[in-house]
Amino acid sequence: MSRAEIVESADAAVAGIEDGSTVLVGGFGLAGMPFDLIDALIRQGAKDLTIVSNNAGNGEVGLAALLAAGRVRKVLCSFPRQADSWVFDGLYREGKIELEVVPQGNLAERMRAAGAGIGAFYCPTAVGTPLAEGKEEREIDGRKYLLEYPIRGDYALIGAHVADALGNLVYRKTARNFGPVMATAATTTIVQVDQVVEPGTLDPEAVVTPPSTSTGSSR
Amino acid sequence: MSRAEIVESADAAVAGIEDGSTVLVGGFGLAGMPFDLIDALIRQGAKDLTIVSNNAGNGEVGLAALLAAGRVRKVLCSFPRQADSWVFDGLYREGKIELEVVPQGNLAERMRAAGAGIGAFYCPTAVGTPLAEGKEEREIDGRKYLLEYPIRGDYALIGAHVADALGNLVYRKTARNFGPVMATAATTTIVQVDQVVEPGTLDPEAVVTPPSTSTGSSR
Amino acid sequence: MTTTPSDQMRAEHRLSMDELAAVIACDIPAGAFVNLGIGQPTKIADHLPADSGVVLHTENGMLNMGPKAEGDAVDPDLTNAGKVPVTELPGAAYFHHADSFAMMRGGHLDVCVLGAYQVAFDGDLANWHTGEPNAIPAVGGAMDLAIGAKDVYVMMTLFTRSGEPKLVPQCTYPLTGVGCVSRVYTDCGVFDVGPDGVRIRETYGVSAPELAERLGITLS
Amino acid sequence: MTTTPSDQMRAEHRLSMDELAAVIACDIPAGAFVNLGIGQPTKIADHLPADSGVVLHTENGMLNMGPKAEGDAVDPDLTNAGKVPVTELPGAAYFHHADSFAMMRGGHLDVCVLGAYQVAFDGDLANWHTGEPNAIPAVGGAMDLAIGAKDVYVMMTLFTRSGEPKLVPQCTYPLTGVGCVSRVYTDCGVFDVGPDGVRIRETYGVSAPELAERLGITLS
Repeated sequence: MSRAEIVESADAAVAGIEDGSTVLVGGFGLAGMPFDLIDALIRQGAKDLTIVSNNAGNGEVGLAALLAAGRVRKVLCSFPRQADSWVFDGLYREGKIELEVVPQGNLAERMRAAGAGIGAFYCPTAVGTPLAEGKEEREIDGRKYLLEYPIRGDYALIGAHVADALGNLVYRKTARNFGPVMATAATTTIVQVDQVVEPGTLDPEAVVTPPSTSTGSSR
Repeated sequence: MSRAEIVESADAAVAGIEDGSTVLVGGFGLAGMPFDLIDALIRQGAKDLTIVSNNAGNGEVGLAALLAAGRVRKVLCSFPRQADSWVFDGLYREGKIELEVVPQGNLAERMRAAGAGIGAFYCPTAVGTPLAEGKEEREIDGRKYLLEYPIRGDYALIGAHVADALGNLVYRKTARNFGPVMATAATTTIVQVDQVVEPGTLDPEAVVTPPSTSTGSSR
Repeated sequence: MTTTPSDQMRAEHRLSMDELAAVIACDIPAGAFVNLGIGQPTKIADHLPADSGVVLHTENGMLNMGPKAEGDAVDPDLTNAGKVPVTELPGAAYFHHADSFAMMRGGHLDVCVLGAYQVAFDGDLANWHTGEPNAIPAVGGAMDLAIGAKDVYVMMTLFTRSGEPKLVPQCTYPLTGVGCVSRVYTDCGVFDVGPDGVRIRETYGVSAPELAERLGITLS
Repeated sequence: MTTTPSDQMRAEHRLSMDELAAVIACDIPAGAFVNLGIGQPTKIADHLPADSGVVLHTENGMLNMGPKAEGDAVDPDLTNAGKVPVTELPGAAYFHHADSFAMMRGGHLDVCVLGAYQVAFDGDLANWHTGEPNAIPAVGGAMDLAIGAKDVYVMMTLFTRSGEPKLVPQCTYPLTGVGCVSRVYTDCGVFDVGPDGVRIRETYGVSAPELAERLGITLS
């Protein structure tokens, strides 16, 4: 048996998430957002969470509902403020939630660094802007860069299209977004998929997330 | 029209390579090695080249033939010494070629950094070894890392399986190896493929090298 | 498409944002790899000639993005950076977020067009934060795009609703990127900006001297 | 497979490299992701139980690598790190070199097994360079593997042909990695190494005290 584990319910998949965990949550807007897993996490009750995701919730569902339930201490994201981000906006204005705004590409690259064993990297994004505050700046070949550190997750909750029983994953269109990167950056990756197939069904050339980097799978 | 250009001969594809260029050459052993392009480069005559490749030539063909023709000033590679690397071995022992040995993962990651706009990165590989000489060491979260800089190419010569007319590429099995990384790290990428198809033929989910990162294509 | 480039070049009126989109579309080189920012720049896609061969990149992981999806073509798994459902063109490719932004930062996009609050004469860009104390900051991919594409164009109205210029000697809003913009397209005219300062390329509905005076530009 | 693990555990003779491969195969946890280095470690694959679920990684871009290819199954596009033609198992995946080594460095492999010239009691590894002045250096993926896998095992003969121990207080050959090895499998015995020093786990054809004396190990 391989380390990927197929569980039949989202509740079983998220059962082990501890209070105080850092949870990477996939999705860009609604595309690729693992709604079943987030709903299960709300039922599960883990609190004092740090959430890393591109957005900070839309409307009253998904991440917004997790935030509304008071389970989140801090959000790292690139774009919290949206037309329908009133839950986050309210909590933030009341000082009930911490926010670290990270440029979208740095969010992805810092998670990639965590998954790739890179200790830190020099990135040209945000040089000379308020988001450079507190970061080490260095000039390399005449261009300025900021030193960026990895973002690791205890857990990643991501959506994918099809998994095989070994944990190979493929995605669908732009729902791929942060999923493959988060799967490498978390100690345990929990995946919500549309379908689980037998090993040998997926085209080995088209696998996007191979199993060594994801350790859980859920329907 | 997109920037990818389909040319009918390998000679036409490599015609523009100037003396003194840095050329990234794909392949791991024979798999993925763009033999037609290398043969064309030998006919073309460019000299004083810096070659970046995993190996430094096998037998009398391909890179070994380019080396034997006296066109290469320096090789960056991870594994020059092989049972059949006598051409390189001879030139090296006569002091006729420079060698920079780079751990295989650093070779890949340094080219990835070039293609991804990363200025430099801290990597744990080779800490405390002779290959750490002259490199900046830094401790991050209790672990030691070396600062590694990007490797950029003027040209990449790679092999792929199928290209579409826009320059999307797919590879075949472990012949993929360095190709996708080199395609991002070179100013101009020249690809030897088995087949060119119409746009829309390749599965958009299975494209490995999208066209923005490669600017030339050759049968 | 309601106007042609030659009409616009002669425009004796301030351009509408649609007309401006058409102007920008004509300046994008055939075959270029282009990212169009959220908001007004999205309109540029509607004005690209059918045979332009321009390849659109969307930061959420796609090349060869097609037009907005309508009706049955709407797929929640296929959106642009503004979360609007879009379509795919033949030759499309999907990739993950780290690869998508690597493509940007690595200089693999020829042009990106962004909206802005302010652009400075030297090319500094401010488009992510109004600087108001109780505003919630949200940067998205703006900083990555600003430093990534080979050419960064800005598309904006030249003046705020209250009549303040948005092309300024120095940005007063928090910066998105330093010296990153090369050209500014506005309803009143087009400007080159950068290390050598600002230069008026063309004007719409206003003379160059008049515009220069209003913006504090020295005509060379 | 000529011997079974229980035979080997009782072995009163030095193990052959094939027998040693079988010992190591038994110690690899079911379902582990494993990289087997070029040379002797490759043999371990032949001794993994059919139901072990061990997934083999090859540095040149593949997971779920199958056995060596024979006859018509030989495909020049499908080789292992030693450039030997191999096969793919159901559930295989291919990826490029940067992803393959990211997988290593990122701690996504459970075990790798490498050959060695020398291993130090504290886990230092020397396996890439003899240090001879006219030797041509060639490191391949050894340094990446040494620091990447969660557990790095070494498989080697305990003594050189001239009788010098290869498990030593300090390496005299150029290092591949610092403190990276956790266990050393040899024809004469198995050792734990690391920050707490060396410990003999079992011996083959020699008593522990005898081995300890020959290697300069203090028995605890």
